[in-house]
Amino acid sequence: MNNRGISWLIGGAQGTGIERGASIFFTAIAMAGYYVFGKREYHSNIMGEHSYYYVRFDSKPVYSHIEKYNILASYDAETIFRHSLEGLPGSAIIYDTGYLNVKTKDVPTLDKRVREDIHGRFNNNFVSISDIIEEAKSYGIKSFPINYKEILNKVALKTGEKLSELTRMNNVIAVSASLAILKFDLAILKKAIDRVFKGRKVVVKLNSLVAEETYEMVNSLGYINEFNIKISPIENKSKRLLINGNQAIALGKLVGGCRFQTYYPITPATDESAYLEEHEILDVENYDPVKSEREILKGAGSIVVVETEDEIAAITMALGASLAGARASTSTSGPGFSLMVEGLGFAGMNEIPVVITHYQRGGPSTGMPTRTEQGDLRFVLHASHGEFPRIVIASGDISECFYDAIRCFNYAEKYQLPVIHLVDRFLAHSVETIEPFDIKSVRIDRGIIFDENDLKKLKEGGEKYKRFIFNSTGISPRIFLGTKNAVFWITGDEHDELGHITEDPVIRDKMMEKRMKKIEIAEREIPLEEKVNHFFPSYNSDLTIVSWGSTKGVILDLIDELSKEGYKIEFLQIRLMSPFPSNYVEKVLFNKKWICVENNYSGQLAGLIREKTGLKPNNLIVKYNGRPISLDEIYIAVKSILEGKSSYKVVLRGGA
Amino acid sequence: MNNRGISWLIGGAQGTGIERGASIFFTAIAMAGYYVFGKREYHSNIMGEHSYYYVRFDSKPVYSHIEKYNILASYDAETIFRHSLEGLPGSAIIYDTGYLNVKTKDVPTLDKRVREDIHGRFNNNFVSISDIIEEAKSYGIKSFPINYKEILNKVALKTGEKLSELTRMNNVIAVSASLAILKFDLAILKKAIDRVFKGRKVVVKLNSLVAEETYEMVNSLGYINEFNIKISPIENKSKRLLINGNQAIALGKLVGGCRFQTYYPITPATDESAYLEEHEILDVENYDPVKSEREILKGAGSIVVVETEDEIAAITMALGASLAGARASTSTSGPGFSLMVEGLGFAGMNEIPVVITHYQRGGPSTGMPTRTEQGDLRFVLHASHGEFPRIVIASGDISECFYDAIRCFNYAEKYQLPVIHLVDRFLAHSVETIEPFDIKSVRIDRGIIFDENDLKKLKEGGEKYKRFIFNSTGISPRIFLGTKNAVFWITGDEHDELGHITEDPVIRDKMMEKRMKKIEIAEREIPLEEKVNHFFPSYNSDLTIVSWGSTKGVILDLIDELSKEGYKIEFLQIRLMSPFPSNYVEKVLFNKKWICVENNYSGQLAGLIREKTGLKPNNLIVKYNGRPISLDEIYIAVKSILEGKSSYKVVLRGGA
Amino acid sequence: MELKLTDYRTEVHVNWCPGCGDYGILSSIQQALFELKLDPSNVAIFSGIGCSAKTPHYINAYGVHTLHGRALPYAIGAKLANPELTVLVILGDGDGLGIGAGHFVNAGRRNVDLTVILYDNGVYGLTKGQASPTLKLGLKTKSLPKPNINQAINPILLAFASGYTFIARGYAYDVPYLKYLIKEAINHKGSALVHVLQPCPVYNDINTKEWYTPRLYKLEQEGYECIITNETTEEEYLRKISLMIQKANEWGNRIPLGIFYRDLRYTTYEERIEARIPSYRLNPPAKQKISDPFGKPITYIDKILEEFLI
Amino acid sequence: MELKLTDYRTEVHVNWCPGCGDYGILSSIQQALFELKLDPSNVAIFSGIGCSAKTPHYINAYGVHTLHGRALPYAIGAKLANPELTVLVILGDGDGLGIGAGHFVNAGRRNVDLTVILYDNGVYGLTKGQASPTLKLGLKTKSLPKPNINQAINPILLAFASGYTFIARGYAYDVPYLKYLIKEAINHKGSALVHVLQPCPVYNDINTKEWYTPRLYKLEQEGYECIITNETTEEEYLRKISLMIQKANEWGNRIPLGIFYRDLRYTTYEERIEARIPSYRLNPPAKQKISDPFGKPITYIDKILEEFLI
Ligand SMILES: Cc1ncc(C[n+]2csc(CCOP(=O)(O)OP(=O)(O)O)c2C)c(N)n1
Ligand SMILES: Cc1ncc(C[n+]2csc(CCOP(=O)(O)OP(=O)(O)O)c2C)c(N)n1
Ligand code: SF4
Ligand code: SF4
Ligand SMILES: [Mg+2]
Ligand SMILES: [Mg+2]
Repeated sequence: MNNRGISWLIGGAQGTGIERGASIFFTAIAMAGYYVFGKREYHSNIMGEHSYYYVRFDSKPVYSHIEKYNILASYDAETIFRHSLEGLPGSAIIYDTGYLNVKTKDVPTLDKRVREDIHGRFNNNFVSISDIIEEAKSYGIKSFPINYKEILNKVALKTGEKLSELTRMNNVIAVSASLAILKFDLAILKKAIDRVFKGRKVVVKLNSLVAEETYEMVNSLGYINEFNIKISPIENKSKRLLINGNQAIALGKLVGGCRFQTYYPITPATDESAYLEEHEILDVENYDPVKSEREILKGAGSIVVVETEDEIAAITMALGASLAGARASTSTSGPGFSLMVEGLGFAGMNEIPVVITHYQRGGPSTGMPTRTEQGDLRFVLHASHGEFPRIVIASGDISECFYDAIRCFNYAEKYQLPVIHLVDRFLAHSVETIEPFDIKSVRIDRGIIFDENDLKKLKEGGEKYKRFIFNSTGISPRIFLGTKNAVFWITGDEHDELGHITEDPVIRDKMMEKRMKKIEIAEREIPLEEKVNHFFPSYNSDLTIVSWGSTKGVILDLIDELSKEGYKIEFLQIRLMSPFPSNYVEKVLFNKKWICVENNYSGQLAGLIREKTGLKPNNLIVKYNGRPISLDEIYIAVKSILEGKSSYKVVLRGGA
Repeated sequence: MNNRGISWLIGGAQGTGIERGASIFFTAIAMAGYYVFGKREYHSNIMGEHSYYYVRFDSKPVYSHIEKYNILASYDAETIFRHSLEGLPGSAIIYDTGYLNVKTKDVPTLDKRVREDIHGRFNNNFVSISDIIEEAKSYGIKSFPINYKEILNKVALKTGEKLSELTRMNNVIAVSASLAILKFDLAILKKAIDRVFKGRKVVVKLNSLVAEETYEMVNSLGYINEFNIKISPIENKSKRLLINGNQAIALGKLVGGCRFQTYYPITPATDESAYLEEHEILDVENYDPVKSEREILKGAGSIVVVETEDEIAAITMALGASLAGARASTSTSGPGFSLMVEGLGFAGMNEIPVVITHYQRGGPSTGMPTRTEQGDLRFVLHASHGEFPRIVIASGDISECFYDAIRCFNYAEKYQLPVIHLVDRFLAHSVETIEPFDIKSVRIDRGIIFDENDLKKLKEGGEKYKRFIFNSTGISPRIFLGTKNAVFWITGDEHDELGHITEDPVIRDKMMEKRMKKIEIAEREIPLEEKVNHFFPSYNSDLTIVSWGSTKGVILDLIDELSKEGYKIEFLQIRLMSPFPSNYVEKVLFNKKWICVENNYSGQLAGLIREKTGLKPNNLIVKYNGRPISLDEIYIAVKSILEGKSSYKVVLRGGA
Repeated sequence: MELKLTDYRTEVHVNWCPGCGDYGILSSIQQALFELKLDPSNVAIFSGIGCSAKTPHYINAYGVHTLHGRALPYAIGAKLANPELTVLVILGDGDGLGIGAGHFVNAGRRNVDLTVILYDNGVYGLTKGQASPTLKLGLKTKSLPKPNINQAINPILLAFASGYTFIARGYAYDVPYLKYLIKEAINHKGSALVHVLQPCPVYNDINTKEWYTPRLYKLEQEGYECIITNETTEEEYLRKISLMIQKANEWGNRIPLGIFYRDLRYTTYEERIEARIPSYRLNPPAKQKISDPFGKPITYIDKILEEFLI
Repeated sequence: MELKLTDYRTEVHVNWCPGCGDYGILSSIQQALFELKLDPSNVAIFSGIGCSAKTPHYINAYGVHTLHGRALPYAIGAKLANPELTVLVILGDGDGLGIGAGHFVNAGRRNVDLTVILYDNGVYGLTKGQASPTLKLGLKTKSLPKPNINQAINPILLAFASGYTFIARGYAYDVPYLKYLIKEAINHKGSALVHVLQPCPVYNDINTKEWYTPRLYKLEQEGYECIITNETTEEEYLRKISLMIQKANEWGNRIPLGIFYRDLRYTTYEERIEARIPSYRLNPPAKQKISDPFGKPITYIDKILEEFLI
């Protein structure tokens, strides 16, 4: 294995099993004991447009991708047209010989720009796959032609299935061929197939057969010796989770006690809600303090997931559920968040806990719905008119997604305010092998809530329950709609302690201060480790990288490489965007050489840091073409910064 | 006249003619040659809650209010309960003797907080108007009791009108009595009545009669000698405009060529749209270049004003009209803007000119709909997901409202982007005597637009019209829907030059850069005087005040006072909030002692300045109780800063 | 302790204009709650923004005064999280059928068990009398500079097309009858609409008390009844619906009040959730325990995690 | 130069799934424009977001692909600014009746002269098959994990309740008939709805071609006609409307296509504006000159300013 592990890419038309194929691949690899990182790129389209899945794996953890492949697994022509030249020296293209005569003009989904690029390379408007393969060879890329039809024919013969029914397994041929040239254990591949198809016997059998036949074909063609990488299983002591961001957040919500989720379909947030809906019936533990035993109550819990008519209904319905006492949340992406803005302000004004999981995607407007970006930081920080407290936390990887999802509800209920969990398309759809969740370490804190007995006592003491009472803690006890022995009122208008409308300037000031002070309380109480991850702190680092969100992985991989070259790199990953940990950040960055890395155009975190501390980075690395930052491109960018050869702003442009 | 001119306040229940009464008063005063400043305070309610109108006037321009009155003109009890103690020494309370026995408990609209305050003062829960009057006297405030009913009786006798019909003229009694004790010319008052009632004969006659009778009554009671201020007419060479912000903006839009306005009713923006609707039929000049003559074409122009079903429709409908070729705009306030966020992003993405006039009001959420605030700066700067260029301009006074309204359309069309005109409730509803608009100085610039002939040429040259063509100027020529010889496409998705969807990373980068660069072009091209007003620039000022928007007036009045005391105060009013004039601001503030004054909680401009320049103010003066900043309170605050006695953040809390 | 009518009132000063129809609606609601002997602590009243929307502050029950047009989704969220609540939703005509029309329509599809009371004064009261979606084409109220340029929405028809399973119309000044309708609506299982004709003496000088009084009559006085059940034949259904539409369209010399439509064929949304989640009513979202006494989460996901463990 | 059918096509690759009903709708629109001989430069086609919403990119006419649910207000703005445009509005069923329901309803009230084409596939196509507002209660398409929990909106009824003055239903695979309906809709003066039954073979495996084919029939084959004019008597009106509602409700073994409703009684919004602003059509907002050759504004406000001069 080279020092960046193995990169594998499978491409094809949307709707032809790219994801399935990739799942089989990375599941097999993970089963063999490797650390896996996988990411998906696809168009906003249901069928036909080009889609690909990238996997990198290694015997040590992998957090990012590179723009190059060791193996390109294809089963259509477009993948080859688009990706052929991304091969590392000595890499392999696996392809179906059936496509050799296909020309660019035969592929209507090839963007004009890509087509022209190819034609330009050949100075010719009729470029075929065989031309492309020849070109690749000239760059030292090996080609592994396979007759996919022959394999399927054999399977058809053996099983009696119709050939036309089998073509949808072309993806498995590409996967199997990849594993075959890696000399990968066929038995593990078959186990992976079984797992991915959840044991559906007929399907598993057919796919396994395809795998076998492909292995045989690759063997018979002697390809095994032509490719010099071998992947043998390695032993693991403990199990890992193979999971993506959507799923980790959904699980976090379940564990965190979210019992009401609303959503309006939107990429890339929907998958989370769909996952929750599939798991709407929950098992819960019942702790018997006498016997000190835990019992599992099957189906005793549930989460109600509601598909609303729009995002305005999604946020306001979640607020209604929260007022009734449920931990409630909604998940969305840019356009949806833009519609939730008014509801967000209402939550702030009325101190209603609610969690909005916001999956950033390529903007502005409809933008690039299936591509990634970190373009919404400033927006979520300032969304809605007027001033009110909010907490914004940005997760950097899939583990953080899980724990932060839980934390969000604690913040929301403890400080009685809206919490925005900021993630992105890249995290949502990337898959990683991570350490199992340490659920034992998790705590639930619902803040101050009065029940009917508290209210009875209050009443007996001759006192009225006041939803917005001014008290010494700064946070008024909540009660839920329907709690006996009291009622409350709330209104989006400025209000008195009872929740009735007031325009009195004195009460207004007090109420405004009560609300805004909560953000100071939160800033004081939230522990540092929930605010930032400070990696390799040092007083004499060569460089401090500051970043937020999903760039964490690639930066860690980068630092790993640079440290091998002797560089001392410090990394400040900011997690809590509001309240902003200004003091700590200022302390760390003062008088340092530091840069900011962001997946957006304008360097929003850099602006935020300057607003809060006055400090400005030495360089800004940004990327805004809808693709995540790759290890190879950031390596080059940071290297040139380290060598003093860079301009202030560096734009990364990698990705297909 | 004392050195802060004369302050007059009229109060009463909403719906009983407070505004009408005030109009008569300030119209009369303005007719007498004085400069007038008037502001309104009222509840979000149709009838019954307390409302008041404040007027300050002087022989030199007045831009602000003080928290005190010289004359309190009342015709109900609540006004006296609430405002009695705000009198300057020697000031006057005019009131109806009919209310003398009214007690606090008889006034249900008195807020609990105010009621308790009064009871606290008297240590008694049964305080009557006579108690209050006595108390006021003890502070040196004079009382002018008048039997309103007697006056109305006389009028009833003279005219045969029913007394019950006449009570709605109590406001005019209060106004007339005020003018009477000021020894003001009754003839001018009558002229003002005529003007305010637009010559509606019967009403004018009745009101004039009330005025006469009031004058007589005041005379007969000998009050004229008891009050030592006299207001005599002064000569003016030239006419002035007596106008409020809503109206100035509406007029700016008409002159600026706005031909399509959408709105959904919301305080305090609606008045502008209502005004436009009233003036939907327009006269236009036709210039005959041969004769070099201008002819007025009656009713040849028009503005279509559409009441939409919500603010989402308001912004998107305006965008539709803009695409068709009309200068289009919409006006709204906080909650409405919160709903326009998605449409705003679409305009940015598709380079559609549109103007949003945003009237800030007390927030967050529904907040204090009829109160003022500058709480939305950050919000409008960052509203909507993703990154796109926008221009934000904040007007500081009523004249600026007019010119900026026009400018907004020029910016919008020249740079093809959404422009937000940021004003507030205070500007909208304040009235001032200002210099007549210099319409001759105004220019209209619609940017680059191709017509059907341009398109024909293009076509003949074998070229396709591309809506988003990459060209050297950075700005692609627009065409309107329906223009012959071409078509275009647009989409909220990322798009190619033709406007078709693309997810190609290379085109994406180019298109993103094309859009974002426009903000740099605008920043370069917009002249400094449109970006800032820099008053009294100096290298050795005692203090530089930085502010934005409607605080301009009070700061100018403040500086006037402080300069008389020998202080050298510089004032940087920032007008262009995006693109932010960072360089100039940095140059001005570097190494200066400077403070920021804002009508919000968190000092949003201060944050913005720090983000853009790294500089932090020495002090921050804020106010967030929904009331505008008064001259007396800012005087105290700045004085104590000048004397080094102030803490960093100063909160102003004045206003009833 | 027996509850009194006054127990449904608050101390908040009612600041509607003199003569406003809202007073009658307020009384009707208070009396309905009183007569149904509902515990104020089990009633939640939602409203949007407008004069009408101030109602909850005047009623001693949980009062949630939300955003313009959004009362319905708030209410649905609360009801689904705690299906034991009695939920009332107050809509202004601008609020519910202008900015909130999308929620109005889509709420009909769900048939959540709640009662919508629509205050129809033909104008946007709190913003000073602009035409609301129920003002008829060409009318010029005193608050309008020009005659209304839009056709009117018929709330009865719109509710029918949207799926409301109970549709009635009351009149703000006929408190006993309106109270009766509200009680029926509360007792109905599913989404119920009570459309209330509400004079706004300040801005709407057309649809005034004087205008309404001679025109109003009660459907049941004509023997009208429209109840649809699973037993109703196709033919009967069509006959009933035709008559209903006819009555809904009637707006001239005679204007009907009463219950236009009751559809008993549909399950409520809560029942549909229960069909998916058997424990839903026993342990609804708002009532679920989510942690043990030490704050440890009690949701058991080990089974789910197997899908991911490798 | 005579326009050919191909002149209404673009070079953009159509990326709907094989077998999608959208192809048929696209052809129908192109053919309708062609047969009406409309200049592409005078046609503006608006859409929201969804598979359906990609349509404008495939038609050679001004194409405005807007935001999810918002096509109608964009279209209305353009039409009112330039009433000479022929305006088509493409709505998905989620787009138009879910998130866009408020605009759908309130557009009906205006009767702006435009044609709405509603693509009804029962699902949210582009987001992978969630239930749309037209999917019937209890149905479980292959894309749904559980049966649909909401009742369906009936677009014909909703359009009627909202005030659309032309309401028809077509079928995506019957191109000649759909083309005919679209032409009629475009020729209708006022807001016209063409509801199109559109199979989505990828996510909706219930309302497929196979399912529709045996059920569909054409209203006019039964002699059905429903035209309302100012001459229509009250009685006739009720009879016609009853039948219309009956037909609109028909959804089982037989499903009607055709023109359900034409109402010729209402002026268009443009006519109503013209009644206020006589110069409106001569000099509509989009066509007005606003400055002279030197860039000086030409709006003359001296008269207005007198109100303020003192
Ligand atoms: C998003 C938003 N837009 C506009 C407003 C301003 N607004 C307040 S009340 C109101 C109209 C209320 O009319 P209606 O719903 O008919 O209630 P009514 O006052 O007549 O009872 C409007 C538009 C608002 N509060 N929020
Ligand atoms: C505000 C907003 N919310 C959500 C989305 C995501 N979205 C894209 S397409 C779509 C549904 C489209 O369904 P439909 O209108 O039925 O059209 P179809 O794809 O079925 O033609 C949704 C919800 C969006 N683009 N914008
Ligand atoms: S404005 Fe009309 S609806 Fe509002 S309180 Fe007054 S009378 Fe009632
Ligand atoms: S998902 Fe359905 S509606 Fe969308 S293109 Fe495919 S078949 Fe057509
Ligand atoms: Mg109303
Ligand atoms: Mg659909």
